[in-house]
Amino acid sequence: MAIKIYSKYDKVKYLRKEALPTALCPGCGGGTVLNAFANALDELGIDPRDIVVVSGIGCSAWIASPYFLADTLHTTHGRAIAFATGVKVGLPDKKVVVISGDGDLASIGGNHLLHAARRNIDITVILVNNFIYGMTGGQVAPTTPFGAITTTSPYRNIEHPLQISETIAAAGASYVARWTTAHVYQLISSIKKALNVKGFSLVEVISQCPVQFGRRNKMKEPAEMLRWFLKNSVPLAKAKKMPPEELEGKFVIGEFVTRERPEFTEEINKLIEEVAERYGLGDEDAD
Amino acid sequence: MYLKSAYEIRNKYLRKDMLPTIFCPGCGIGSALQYTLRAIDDLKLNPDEIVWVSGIGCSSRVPGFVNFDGLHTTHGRALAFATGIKLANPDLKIIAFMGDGDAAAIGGNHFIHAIRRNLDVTVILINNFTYGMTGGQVAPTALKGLKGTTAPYGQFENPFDIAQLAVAAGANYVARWSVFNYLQGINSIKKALQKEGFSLVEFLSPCPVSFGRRNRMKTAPELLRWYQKITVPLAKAKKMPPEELEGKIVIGEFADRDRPGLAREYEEYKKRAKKMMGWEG
Amino acid sequence: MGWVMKMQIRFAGIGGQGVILAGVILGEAAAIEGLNVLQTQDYGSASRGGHSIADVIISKEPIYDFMVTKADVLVALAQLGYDSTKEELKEDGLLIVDTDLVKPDREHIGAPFTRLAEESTGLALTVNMVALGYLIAKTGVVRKESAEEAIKRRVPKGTEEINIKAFRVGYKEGLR
Amino acid sequence: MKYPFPVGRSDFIQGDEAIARAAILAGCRFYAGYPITPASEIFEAMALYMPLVDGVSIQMEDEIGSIATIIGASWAGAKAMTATSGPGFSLMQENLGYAVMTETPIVVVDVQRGGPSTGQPTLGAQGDVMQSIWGTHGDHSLIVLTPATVQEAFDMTIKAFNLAEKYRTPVVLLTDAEIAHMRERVYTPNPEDIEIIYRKLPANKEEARYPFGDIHGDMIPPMPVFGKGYRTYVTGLTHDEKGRPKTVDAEVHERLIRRIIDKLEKNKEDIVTYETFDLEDAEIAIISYGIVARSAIRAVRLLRREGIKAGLLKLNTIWPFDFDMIGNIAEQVRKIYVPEMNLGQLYHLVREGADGKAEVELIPKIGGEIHTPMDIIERIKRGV
Amino acid sequence: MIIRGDEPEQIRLLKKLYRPGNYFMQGNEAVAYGALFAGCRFYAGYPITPSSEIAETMARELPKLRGYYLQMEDEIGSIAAMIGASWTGFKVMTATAGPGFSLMQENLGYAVMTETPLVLVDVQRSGPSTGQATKGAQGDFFQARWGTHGDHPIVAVSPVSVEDAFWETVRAFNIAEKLRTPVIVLFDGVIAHTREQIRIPDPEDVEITYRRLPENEEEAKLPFGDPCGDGVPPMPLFGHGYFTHVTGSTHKENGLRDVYTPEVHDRLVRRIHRKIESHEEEIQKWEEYFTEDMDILIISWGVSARPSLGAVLRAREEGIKAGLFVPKTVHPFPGKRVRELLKGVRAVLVPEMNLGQLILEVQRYADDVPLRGVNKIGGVPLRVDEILREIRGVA
Amino acid sequence: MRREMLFSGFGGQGVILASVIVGRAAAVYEGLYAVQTQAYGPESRGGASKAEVVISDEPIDYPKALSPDCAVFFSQEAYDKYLGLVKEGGIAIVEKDLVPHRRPELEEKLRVYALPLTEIAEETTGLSLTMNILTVGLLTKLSEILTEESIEKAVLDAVPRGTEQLNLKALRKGFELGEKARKGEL
Repeated sequence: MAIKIYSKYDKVKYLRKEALPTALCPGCGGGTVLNAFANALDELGIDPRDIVVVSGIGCSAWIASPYFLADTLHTTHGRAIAFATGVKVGLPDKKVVVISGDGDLASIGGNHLLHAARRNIDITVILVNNFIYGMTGGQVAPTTPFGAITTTSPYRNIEHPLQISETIAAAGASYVARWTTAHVYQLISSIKKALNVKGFSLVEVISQCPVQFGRRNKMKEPAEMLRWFLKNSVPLAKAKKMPPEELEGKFVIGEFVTRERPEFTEEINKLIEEVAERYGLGDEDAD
Repeated sequence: MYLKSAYEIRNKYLRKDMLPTIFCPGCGIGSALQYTLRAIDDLKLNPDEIVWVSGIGCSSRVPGFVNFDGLHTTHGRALAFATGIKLANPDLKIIAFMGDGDAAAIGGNHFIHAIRRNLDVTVILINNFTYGMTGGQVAPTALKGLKGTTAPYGQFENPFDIAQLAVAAGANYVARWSVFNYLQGINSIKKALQKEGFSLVEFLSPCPVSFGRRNRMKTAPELLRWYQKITVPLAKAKKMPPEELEGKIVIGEFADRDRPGLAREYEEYKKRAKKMMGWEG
Repeated sequence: MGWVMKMQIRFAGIGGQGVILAGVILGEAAAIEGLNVLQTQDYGSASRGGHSIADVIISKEPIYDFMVTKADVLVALAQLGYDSTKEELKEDGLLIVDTDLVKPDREHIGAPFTRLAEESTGLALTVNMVALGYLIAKTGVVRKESAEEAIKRRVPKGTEEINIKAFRVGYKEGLR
Repeated sequence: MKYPFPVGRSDFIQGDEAIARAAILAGCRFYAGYPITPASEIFEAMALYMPLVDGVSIQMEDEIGSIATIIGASWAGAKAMTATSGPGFSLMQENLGYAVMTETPIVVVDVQRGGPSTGQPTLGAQGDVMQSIWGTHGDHSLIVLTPATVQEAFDMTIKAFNLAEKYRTPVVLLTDAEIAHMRERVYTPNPEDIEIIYRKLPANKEEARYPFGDIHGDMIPPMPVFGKGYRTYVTGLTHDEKGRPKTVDAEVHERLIRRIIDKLEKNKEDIVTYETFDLEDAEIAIISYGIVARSAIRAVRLLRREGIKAGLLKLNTIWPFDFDMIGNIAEQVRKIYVPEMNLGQLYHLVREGADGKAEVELIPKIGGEIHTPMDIIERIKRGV
Repeated sequence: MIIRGDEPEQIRLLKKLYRPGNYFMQGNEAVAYGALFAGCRFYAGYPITPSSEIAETMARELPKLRGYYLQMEDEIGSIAAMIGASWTGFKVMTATAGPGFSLMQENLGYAVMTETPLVLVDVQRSGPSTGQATKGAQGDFFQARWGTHGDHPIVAVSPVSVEDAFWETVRAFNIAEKLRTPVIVLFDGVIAHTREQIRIPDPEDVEITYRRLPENEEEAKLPFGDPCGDGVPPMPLFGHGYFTHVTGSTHKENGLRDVYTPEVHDRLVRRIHRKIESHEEEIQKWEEYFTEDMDILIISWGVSARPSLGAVLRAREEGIKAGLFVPKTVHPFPGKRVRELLKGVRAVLVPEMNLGQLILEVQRYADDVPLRGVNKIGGVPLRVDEILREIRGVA
Repeated sequence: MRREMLFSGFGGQGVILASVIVGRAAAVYEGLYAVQTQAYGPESRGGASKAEVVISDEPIDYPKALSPDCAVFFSQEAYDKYLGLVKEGGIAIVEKDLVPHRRPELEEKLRVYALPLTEIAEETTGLSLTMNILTVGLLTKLSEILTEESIEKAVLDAVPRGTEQLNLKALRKGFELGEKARKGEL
């Protein structure tokens, strides 16, 4: 099948017109993510009525909130996945999607991310990793590359970035992939897979923030950042053969896991059926 | 290794006025504690330079019983408190004594971020699959099907493998044993204590009262037999197909590497700052 | 010992003796009889080995206190339990002890409950039922039948018989 | 000692920046934080300055971690601070209580913004007043300071550290987005002219055995910091004088909590500060604090011009609260007005203090704009 | 999920599982059963003493009623998950104690701001901090009112006995649903662990309220407006195709954020306050004893109310004209009634298990009447004789 | 003496920096009291932008401008929104090219100076960005509160390293224009 990219105007039907224009800065990778998400939905033919989008706090939380025309829950900082857990249990037949940033989901919200992966609850998380807290003015994030300059690591970052995809794969997710905004086709295809996987799925998108990150790290233009992504991306298969020191500063891209594991809402509903049977609560005739 | 009597260790390192401990008969925390104290003793570490930190739960009461500086904090936050102590006084060695609920449920986030930063701390983690102190609720480490007061029909969630999580997040040293592997346990703690950066020694530890009783293993020996059944040494596990490993717990040393610790990195950072601002050459 | 309006009963022992369950069963029995009843407990942080106290207030009138203010009856199953709560027993109150395990410094009655439990059921754990039987026989605070019904409701499934057996041993001892 | 900012002269800086500089001059050498509008500039300044003065500035994974970290640092002997805003302040409440219970000197800056919840991140408010006093669970007491100008933000930050160290207690500096982002002239004294207080340390091993005992009779135990060989044990559980957990002993609990509360209550004279403006002969009193007090001063001036005898009490400390002083004012005046950027918070405390002796009226305003002097004047004139 | 239309099946299950009649149970269990009868079918929690029995009971019973029990990774996750579930139509609850309550404060504010119905049970224990975990207290009175940041109203109810715990929990759900607001059950460790008799009613005799749902697209477009004129907007649930946007940031009537316009914030936050204030009469509940002719008024709440009643009865026997006022709704405080009662009273005593919190609330309405606190902390409940002694002292 | 100034335009024009320079000159180099505040919000992301400075010789109570003595308008939106606030007889500086629709009835009571500021800046320094600094110079001369020296010092404190001369050039052009304007030669 030929891959076809729709223009963003075509996808405006998926957006809340009264909320536009978005508050994203020019050159932000968030637009690419929104577009990729809309394309993925469109290709899968999913009705927006069957989706609930949940987000936290930060620029990337604004990618879908309030712009995406579906039920959208814009929550507190770091807690989107916990809110989404409640939504998914309540609406097991809907697709629950969390779109938010690296600071939101992996710093303050890291624990919820880990535990949702452990539970393998059927939520799709699109984690937009731009290495920075964009909205509050460019502070260091747990994903900021070693050595990068930010407003709270003005002399360079001394902490090592959290490898989100690797960690979440270890925590038990069903599907994990990482791409950059320079890999749009792969990104769309991964979001589609993620939406179809039964279980916890994570698509980590390395995305450019020229204003808060690029500017302080000699990449003022979005294009410079995209070139940086492309130059340093290493496919997973190749990365496996590389020694760790060579991988320092690289972005390993690809699909980390695709596997079937028991899913949380199915398991909890199975349990309820078992209990009903045990106590003879099934139906009136059983009385 | 010359093994001192338990009495000698106890006499040397415990606060007499805090005894007896709160631990139930058959509990494994005492063993893990003894291994830790033995490791300290063997290494001839100076107790005045060690701070014990803990959160909330049965195992978190340990810093109260040992005669060291100790900070018994809020639930899940021990490693964040430890970050403050270590960076404010890098000469101190920090031991965090934690339970699985404390470290991996409520404290999961501080756990992975402390590892990411490579905070200089040795975590002794007591994994007993349950919240012992609050009466036996299921913990995120509880294997599928195990029972707890909040999973009266058997756990339906998937469990965490804390040691693997620590490896993935980048810890310098990670090992897991059951409290019955005492030599390996002591050796691992000794290695961990000598490591710069983050080190973790996880112990599978029996809780007959809150956990065992609800899972048809009322006594410590029954739990011991169960541990023997479900644990697989790393070397052997590597040769086993995944389906055979289902429901098993791998024990052994999982990581042993030497990335620089946070305290040292911060010292470098200060130097760099002064250089950048022209304060120092 | 006669009681008209209100009786405050305290069980005191150490964790693991089933002290609280004894209190709960006595409370349940009183409830079955339609009496006003209130049951509370206090225990140390250790699940095993710390002090463990169960209070039961039974009254024909409404109960306003959430605690035993002065006990009419104290059932002590361990020295630690006795020592930590003996002050709360009324001067003319009734002290019941496990005579093997508690050495009280005042007038008391009792029997070697733990030993009786082991001998009759093979399980020292049923000491709480033996003591409960003894208490009910001595005070008549609730009827034997109500207590047995309460035991059936409260003990783990499959252990009803063994617990009732222990209860009857204590009850018989109390009638002596 | 060299400072990374000008000292001994005036500068024109934002409230956030002033707080950071003052903290460093007060001896703060440990900062842990998490970015949040409108407090981030404090963090950014700390990140810039701290490594230069051999201090630590670290970004934690969340606000819970941030306050936990500074408590740890304080027990390792450092003067420590964090800064946040509403949502982060809510997250810190549990460990703020821990600091109260363990008598750990720390300074927490809450830069208030429009709430509840995420609300209006960039706009000022005074919505966290009662939260700063009552936000953590259980009976407790701490100190809350409320600056009204950037200079006061500077001065009160130093004071906050001094009070924290002197009384071994957490101190909340309760400011707001308006002051945080406002630039004003700030005079930074020469460091040798600044009075700096350090916590009392144990004089000897014997004293160190009672980290929570009133051994000097002033209700403030010396603090045996870690690493000195004292083998101190610190717990948030109810503990006795030696620090041993006593979780079922009612008397120990009562003794501990009463002392923690009394050490502040009984030293109110030292802790509580306020300023009055034309209050001596006033018939109408305005009681105000923080940024709104500035509108209130102007209102008083304008009212006086019109012959209305108004006066102002500007509170610099809102907890502990001097109920008696409010009572005295209530006896003197006809009516008390409380303008606040909320729907009535400090107002409740004023009413408790006034005890029915004078009518108390709230002048609320929310939405992110501070009261104009006219907002206050109109309301008062309506009553005259 | 129990929403309108699902009642017959739920009543059938309740009837099958719980026979009406007298039971002997703990306060915590009573709260759990109250929730189940009120229609709660989603619980997300984290273990903490002395509230854990509520979680345990819910874990055991909810699956039988086709409801969901989730144990989350922490208290923050618990309240977040239940807000998410509430937006899918569940009646939701969590229970915790002081430290967990402190952690939930941020998202409690979120629930206020997004007008999400939920019930939060705080089983108060001795604090601050970890304090005395197994001991009861009443130290969170003001935290319940002011614990989250920003201007917000709050509703809190406080039961005085085990039986009351059942009914106050039901009432908490009804208020939460009716007014689209979080409601706190300010419970305590003493009653939580006390066993008493309680009458479990026939489920059909328990009156329960459901949140108002939008009747048409127009109403659904104003999830934070006031289309019905009573300040309580109908709640357009997720999954119904309304494309609702929910945010904790300041938002317009249609739910879209506007965090810069002062008027939008003013309108929103004032309506949230007004919807509580204008329904105060329905929310208010209190009990009075001997208030027709009294010299001395005792005002007490929760666990301290019952020994207070015992003391008042004893005082009356001694000829002291004492009366008792017990607010069951503690926030918003029934100040109007208290102000009336205070007229002509010589002295007021406020017994509570803290160092004086309710007394500050009473102070706002007490002009010139001397107030005295009867305070006790450390986990041991106030006793009849202790309160009686204080009454004699002012008689 | 209390003087209030308003600076308004849109993000990227350096509105806030201009206000900081004026405040700084007053507070640090003139020994006066000064408060500078700004509107945050979407306005810092390319939307409308507003800043205020209050200067006084005594401590400043109310920190916001009630009715500005001087105001600067760099955009039509700002002009429409805030012109009405300016005090009678006050000074209004208008970027002529960016404010095409003027309201003579409101301007009547004010001293209005409308100039193609951006264009002049570009001609002077080659950089339209220096328009804000040029305006500060103009305002300094017109408002007569601050001296040239203090403003120059404040500009040097505030602008990025390496751009000092460029900005001083713009500033001095502003002084020059202001001088002319005062003399009525504009």
